[in-house]
Amino acid sequence: MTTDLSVRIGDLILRNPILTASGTFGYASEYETMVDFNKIGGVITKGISPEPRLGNTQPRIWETESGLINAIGLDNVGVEDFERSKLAYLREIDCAVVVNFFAESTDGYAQLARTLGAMAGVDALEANISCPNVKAGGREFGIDPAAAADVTMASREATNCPLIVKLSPDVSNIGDIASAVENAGADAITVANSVPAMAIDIDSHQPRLSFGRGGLTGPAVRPIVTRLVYDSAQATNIPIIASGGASTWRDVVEFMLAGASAVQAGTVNFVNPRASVEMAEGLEMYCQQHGINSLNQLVGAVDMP
Amino acid sequence: MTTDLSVRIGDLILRNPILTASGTFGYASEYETMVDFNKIGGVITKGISPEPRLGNTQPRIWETESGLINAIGLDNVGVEDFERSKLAYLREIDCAVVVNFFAESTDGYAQLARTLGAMAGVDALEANISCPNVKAGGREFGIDPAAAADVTMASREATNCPLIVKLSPDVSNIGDIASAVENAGADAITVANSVPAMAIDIDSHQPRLSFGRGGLTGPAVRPIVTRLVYDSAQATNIPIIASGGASTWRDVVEFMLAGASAVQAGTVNFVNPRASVEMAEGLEMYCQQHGINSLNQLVGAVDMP
Amino acid sequence: MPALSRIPLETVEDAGGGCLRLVCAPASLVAPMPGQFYMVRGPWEADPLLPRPFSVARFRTVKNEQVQLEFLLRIIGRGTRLLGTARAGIELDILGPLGVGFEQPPGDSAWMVAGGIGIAPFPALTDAIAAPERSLSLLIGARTHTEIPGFKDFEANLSGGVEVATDDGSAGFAGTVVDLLASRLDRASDQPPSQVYVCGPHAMMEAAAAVCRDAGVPCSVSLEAPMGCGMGTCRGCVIRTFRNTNFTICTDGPVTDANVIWSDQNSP
Amino acid sequence: MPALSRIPLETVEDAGGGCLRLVCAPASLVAPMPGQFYMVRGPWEADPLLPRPFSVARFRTVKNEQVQLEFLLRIIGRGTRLLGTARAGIELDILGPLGVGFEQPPGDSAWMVAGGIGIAPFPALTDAIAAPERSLSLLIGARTHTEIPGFKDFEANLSGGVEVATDDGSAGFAGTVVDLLASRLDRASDQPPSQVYVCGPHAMMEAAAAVCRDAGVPCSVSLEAPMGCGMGTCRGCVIRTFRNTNFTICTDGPVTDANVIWSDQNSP
Ligand SMILES: Cc1cc2nc3c(=O)[nH]c(=O)nc-3n(C[C@H](O)[C@H](O)[C@H](O)COP(=O)(O)OP(=O)(O)OC[C@H]3O[C@@H](n4cnc5c(N)ncnc54)[C@H](O)[C@@H]3O)c2cc1C
Ligand SMILES: Cc1cc2nc3c(=O)[nH]c(=O)nc-3n(C[C@H](O)[C@H](O)[C@H](O)COP(=O)(O)OP(=O)(O)OC[C@H]3O[C@@H](n4cnc5c(N)ncnc54)[C@H](O)[C@@H]3O)c2cc1C
Ligand SMILES: Cc1cc2nc3c(=O)[nH]c(=O)nc-3n(C[C@H](O)[C@H](O)[C@H](O)COP(=O)(O)O)c2cc1C
Ligand SMILES: Cc1cc2nc3c(=O)[nH]c(=O)nc-3n(C[C@H](O)[C@H](O)[C@H](O)COP(=O)(O)O)c2cc1C
Ligand code: FES
Ligand code: FES
Repeated sequence: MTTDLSVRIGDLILRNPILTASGTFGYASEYETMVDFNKIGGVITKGISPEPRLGNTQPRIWETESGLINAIGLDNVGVEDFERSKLAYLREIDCAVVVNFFAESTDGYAQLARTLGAMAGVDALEANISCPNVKAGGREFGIDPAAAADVTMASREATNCPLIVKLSPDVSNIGDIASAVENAGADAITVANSVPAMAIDIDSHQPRLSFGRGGLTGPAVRPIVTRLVYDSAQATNIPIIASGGASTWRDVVEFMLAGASAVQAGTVNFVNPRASVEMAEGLEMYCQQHGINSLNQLVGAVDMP
Repeated sequence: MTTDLSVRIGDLILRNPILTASGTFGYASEYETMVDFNKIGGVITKGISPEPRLGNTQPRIWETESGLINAIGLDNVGVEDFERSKLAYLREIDCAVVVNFFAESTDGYAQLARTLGAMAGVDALEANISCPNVKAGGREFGIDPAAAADVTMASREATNCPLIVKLSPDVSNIGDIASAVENAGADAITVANSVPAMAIDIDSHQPRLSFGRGGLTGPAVRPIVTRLVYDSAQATNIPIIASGGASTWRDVVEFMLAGASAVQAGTVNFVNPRASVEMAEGLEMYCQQHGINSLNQLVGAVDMP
Repeated sequence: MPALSRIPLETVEDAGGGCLRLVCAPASLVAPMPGQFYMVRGPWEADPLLPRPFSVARFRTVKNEQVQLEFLLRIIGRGTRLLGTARAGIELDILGPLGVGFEQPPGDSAWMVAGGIGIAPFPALTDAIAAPERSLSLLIGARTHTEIPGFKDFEANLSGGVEVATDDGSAGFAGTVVDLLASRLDRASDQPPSQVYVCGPHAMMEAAAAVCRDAGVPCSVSLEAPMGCGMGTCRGCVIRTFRNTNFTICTDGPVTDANVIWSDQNSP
Repeated sequence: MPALSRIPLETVEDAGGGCLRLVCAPASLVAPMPGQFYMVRGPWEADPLLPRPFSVARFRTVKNEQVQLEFLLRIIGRGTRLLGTARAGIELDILGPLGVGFEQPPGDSAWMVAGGIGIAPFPALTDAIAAPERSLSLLIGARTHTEIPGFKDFEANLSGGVEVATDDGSAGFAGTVVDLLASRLDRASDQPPSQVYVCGPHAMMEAAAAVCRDAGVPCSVSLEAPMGCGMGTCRGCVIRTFRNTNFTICTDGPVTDANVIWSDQNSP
C-alpha cells in the first residue's frame, strides 16, 4: 500500500505535510548536503522584509530547559536581495517554496505580498503577524482579531499566491483569531510562532538576550502548541499548519491528530539537520503500518472526551 | 552580615520569599519528614472548593520534555473537611499558611473567602482564577480584566485576610489584568498558573489525560513565566509572586530580578521534596555573597535595554 | 518514614527479557516492606523531569545496619532507557520507602502471579514470607518467551514451583497468566492457596481478581498509575474505586486487597 | 562539505585544568582544516537541547582513510558537564567540519596565543603548519596555574617554545597573556612573527588584536558566540563588525583576520 501524503494549501499541493519553519532553515541552500528536498513537502524561508535588516546585536539566542529563546530581530537580506541572490536556487529545488514575510504596517504587508507573490518560483506566502522580537511589525497584528483580519485581507487582495497567516501563541482565544483570518481570505493558518519569554543572567542582571525578551521554541512548548492547534482546528475549516516543538515523526502524528494538516520542523533542524526528512519518512511508515491511506483519517482524529 | 529576607504581603510578613505552590504540597503534613517548615516563607494548600471534589479520572498527569501536564480536576477535601481535618496541623507549623481557593461564581469566591479568611491559622488566601482543568470555575475569570476585578473585589469585601489573586498565563497583556486586580484590592498577585496544554497518544488517538486538556508546569515554562512576571511587575505596585518552573535558588534570583517579591516552588517538589528549603538557603547565600542586605536591591533589578 | 537519599549505583546489569537489574550501594536507610516502592531519579538535567516509581525487588541489611536496595525494571520509555545507559558509580536520588506493602499470607500456601515485569516485587516478598511449612508458587506470564525477565535467584524459595504462561505458546502454558491462574485454581479447588498476590498490567490484575473472587481466594494486587510525587500530594495517581471514592495509589497502596478497588463483595 | 555522523566515543579523559579530552572512533569523514569546528551532541533527551560547538583539537587519518577526531573542552555548563560524565562507547552526533579555519602563516615564524581553553585548536594547527624551517611558539594564559589545560603532546613541534602567563602570577609571567604578548612583541620588534593566531575570550582577542595592530603583525582570531545551527541559518552567532555589517561566525568564521571585526586599518 502506498499512502497519499499530499496536502493542499489553496492551489498549492505539497508532496507531504512536512515543511521547514521560517528562520530555522535559512534560504534552503545551506542544507543542500544534508536534506533531500524531494523528500519533504516544502521549505519556508527566513522572514523577508521590505528592506534588509541587520537584526539585533549579541547575544541573540539562549538555551533553556528543552527550549531555545531567540531574539534574532528578523535579520534578513530584504526583498530585493532575496530576489536577486536567493530565488534562483529556490526555484531549482524539488519541493514547494514558501516565503515568510512581514512589514510594519498593513500597507507594508500588502505591498510585500504583491511583490513576492508575483515572483516566479514562489509557491506560497506566509505572513508573519506574530514576531515577538522586533519593536514594530509583527506581534501587535497577531493578538487582535480585527488587526489580524486587516493584514490578511490586504495581503489577500494583493496577490493570488496561496496565503498562509502565522499566528501568535500568547492569546486567550486563538480560535477567534484563526476564524477572523479565515474569513479574511487566508488559505491556511500557521499555529503558532515562538512564545514570548525572557531569561536573565543572575550575575550581571542583564537579560540573556540583547533585545531583553525573546521567543521560546523547541520541545518545551509543544504541549502548548498542540492545544492551540486543536482550538484553531475546531474554529476553522482551512488547513492548520502546526509550528512549535515538533522533533520526531511521532510529534507530527500527534499534531495531525490535534487537527494540523501540515507540520513545520523548526528548532529541531539545529538539533538534527536531517530531521525534516526523518519526520516525513516516519510519517509514511506510521501510515503504512496503521493502514492509513489518506491523511484525512488522521487530521483532527483525536478522541476528545 | 545577615540579610533580611522577609517579604510583606498585606499585613502578613513571610520569613523569606519561598512558598510552596498550591497542589504540589498537599496540606503540608505529607512533607513533615522532608521539609523544615521554619526554613521557608510559607506553604500554600491544595485549592479548596465549597464542596469536596473527586477530581478527574485517570490518567491525570503526563510528562513532557522538561515539563508536566496535569488535569487533576481540583481533587480536594472541600472547605468543611479542610477545617475539620487539615487546619489543626497547619496551625502548628512554623511558617505562613496560605489557603488557595476557587469557586464557580463571583459569589462563591466571596463566600469562601469569608469562611476561610475567618479561620484561625489561615494567614492569607490565594484566589485561583486560572485553573485550566475544570469545566466551570477558574480560567474564565482569569483571562478578562473585568471578571478578574469582580472576583477580586467580591473576595476583598468578604475578608480582611491578606488576599493574593492567581492569574492565568495564556493572555496577551497580563499587565492589564494585573492592574485591574490591583485596583480591585488584591494585596499581591501570583503570576501565573499552569499553561493550557495538550498531549495525545498516537497509538490510541486518546488524549494523554482523561480531561482532554491539561496545564503545563515545570522548567519548560519558566522563560514564559519570567516574561509574565516582568510585565506584571511593570504594571503594578503590589508584590508579584512568581509561579512556574522555579527549580533552584538561581531561578528564584532570576524571578526576583524580573520583578517577583516571592517565588513558589511547585512541580520541583516532586523532583526533589526538599527543593523549597534548598531554594531559601541558596537565596540567602547569594545575597550574602553579593552584599545584598535587603531584597529590594534585587526585586525588579533586571537591566532591560 | 520515607527519606530522600543520594546513593551510588553499584551494579547495572541486563536481567533478560528487556529488563535491567540495578543494585544500589548499601546506605543508612529504613528497611522497606516488600511491595513498597521508591521514586528513583538519575543525575540528569530537566528531561526526563520526574523520578520514576519502582518497587523494591529485593533488599538486604548489610554490616553497620546499612540497607542495600535492588530494583528490577523493564526498559519501556525515556526514563528507564536512560537508567539502562547509566554507568555504575553515578548517584541516584532515591525517595522512600513509600506506600503500603504486602501482608503475610493468612495460611500455609500463597501464589504470586506476575504479568511480565510485575515479577519485580516478588523476590522481596518471597524472602519475607518463605517458611519451611509454607508452599510458595510463582505464575508468570508474558506475550512471548523472550519477554520473561530472569528470576532464577529466588526460585530456591519457591517450594510450590514456577509456572510460565505465554500468549503465543512459545514457552509453558499457552494463554494468559490469568488463564493459567484460573486453571490452576480449578485443579486446586480442594486446597486453594490462602492468598494470591498479583502484580502486572491493570486489566490483567482486574481479571485475576475476578478469578480469585469466584474461587473464594483472597487476592491482593499492586496497583500502578503515572506518579508525580509518591507522597500523596500531587493527586496524579488517584483512581476511582467501584464505590466512587478516590484511592491514592502511592499512599493507600500500591498494594491493596483487590475488592477495595473492584468489587463490593467482601473478601472471604 | 559538512556531514552529520553518529560516531562512538572512544576515549573520555581528564585533560587537567578542568578540561576534558574526547577522542572519537575513526570514521569515514572529510578531514577538517585546523580552526574548523563541529557541533557535538550526546545521546540524551531534550535537555540540554542543542549540540555544542567545539573546535577540532587534533585529527589524524588512519587506515582506510578514516578520520579520527579529538576535542579538548572545558567543563563550564550543562552540556559540557554531561559530556564529562559520558562513558566511552556512547555515540555522539557530530556535524562538521564547519566554518573557516586557519590559514598557513605567510612567513617563517608564527605565534599562537591562547586564553585558557582557547588552546583547543592549536594542536591541530601546529600539526598542520609545523615545518623544519618554521619557528612556532605558544603563549598561554589563565587566571591561575590550575586552570591551564594540559598541552604536552604537541610541545615537540613548538620549536619557538611555550610561555605561560597567569593573572595571579602563580606560574610563568605574572599578568594576562595579552601583556605577555605585548612584551614579547616588544622584545621581538626587529624580528616580529609573520602571523599571530589568537583564541580565547572575546575581550582578550580584541586586546591581542590591538597589540598586534600596533606592532604591525597580522593577527587572526577564532571567534565565539552561542550557536544554534552551525550552518548559517539560525542567525544566532551573528556579530556586528566595526563597519556595521553582520559577520556570521559559523560560516564567515570562526577564524578571521582581526581587522575584519575591529578595525578599518588594513592588515599590514
Ligand atoms: C508503585 C509502582 C511500582 C512500580 N514498580 C516497577 C518495577 O519494579 N519495575 C518496573 O519495571 N516498573 C515498575 N513500575 C512502572 C514504572 O514506574 C514505569 O515503567 C516507568 O515509570 C516508565 O518510565 P519511562 O520513563 O521509561 O517511560 P515513559 O513512557 O517515557 O514515561 C512517561 C511517563 O509515564 C509514566 N509511566 C509510564 N508507564 C508507567 C507505568 N506502567 N506505571 C506508572 N507510570 C508509568 C512515567 O512515570 C512517566 O511519568 C512501577 C510503577 C508504580 C506506580
Ligand atoms: C566555534 C566555536 C568553537 C569552540 N571550541 C571550543 C573548544 O574547542 N573547547 C571548548 O571547551 N569550548 C569551545 N567553545 C565554547 C563551547 O562551545 C562552550 O563552552 C559550550 O558550548 C558550553 O556549553 P555548556 O552546555 O557546558 O554551557 P552552558 O553555559 O550550559 O550553555 C548554555 C548555552 O550557552 C552557550 N555557550 C556557553 N558558553 C559559550 C561560549 N563560550 N561560546 C559559545 N557558546 C557558549 C552554549 O552553547 C549553550 O547554548 C567553542 C565555541 C565556538 C563558538
Ligand atoms: C532562530 C529562529 C528564528 C526564527 N525566525 C523566524 C522568522 O523569521 N519568521 C517567522 O515567522 N518565524 C521565525 N521563527 C519561528 C519558527 O518559524 C517557528 O515558528 C518556531 O520556532 C516554533 O517552532 P519550533 O519549536 O519547531 O522551532 C524563528 C525561530 C527561531 C528558533
Ligand atoms: C499536580 C498539580 C496540581 C495543582 N493544583 C493546583 C491547585 O489546586 N490550585 C492552584 O491554584 N494551582 C494548582 N497548581 C498550579 C501550581 O500551584 C503552580 O502554579 C504551577 O504548577 C506552576 O508552577 P511550577 O512550574 O513551579 O509547578 C497545580 C499544579 C500541579 C503540577
Ligand atoms: S503520586 Fe502524587 S499523589 Fe500519588
Ligand atoms: S550558529 Fe546558526 S547562524 Fe551561526
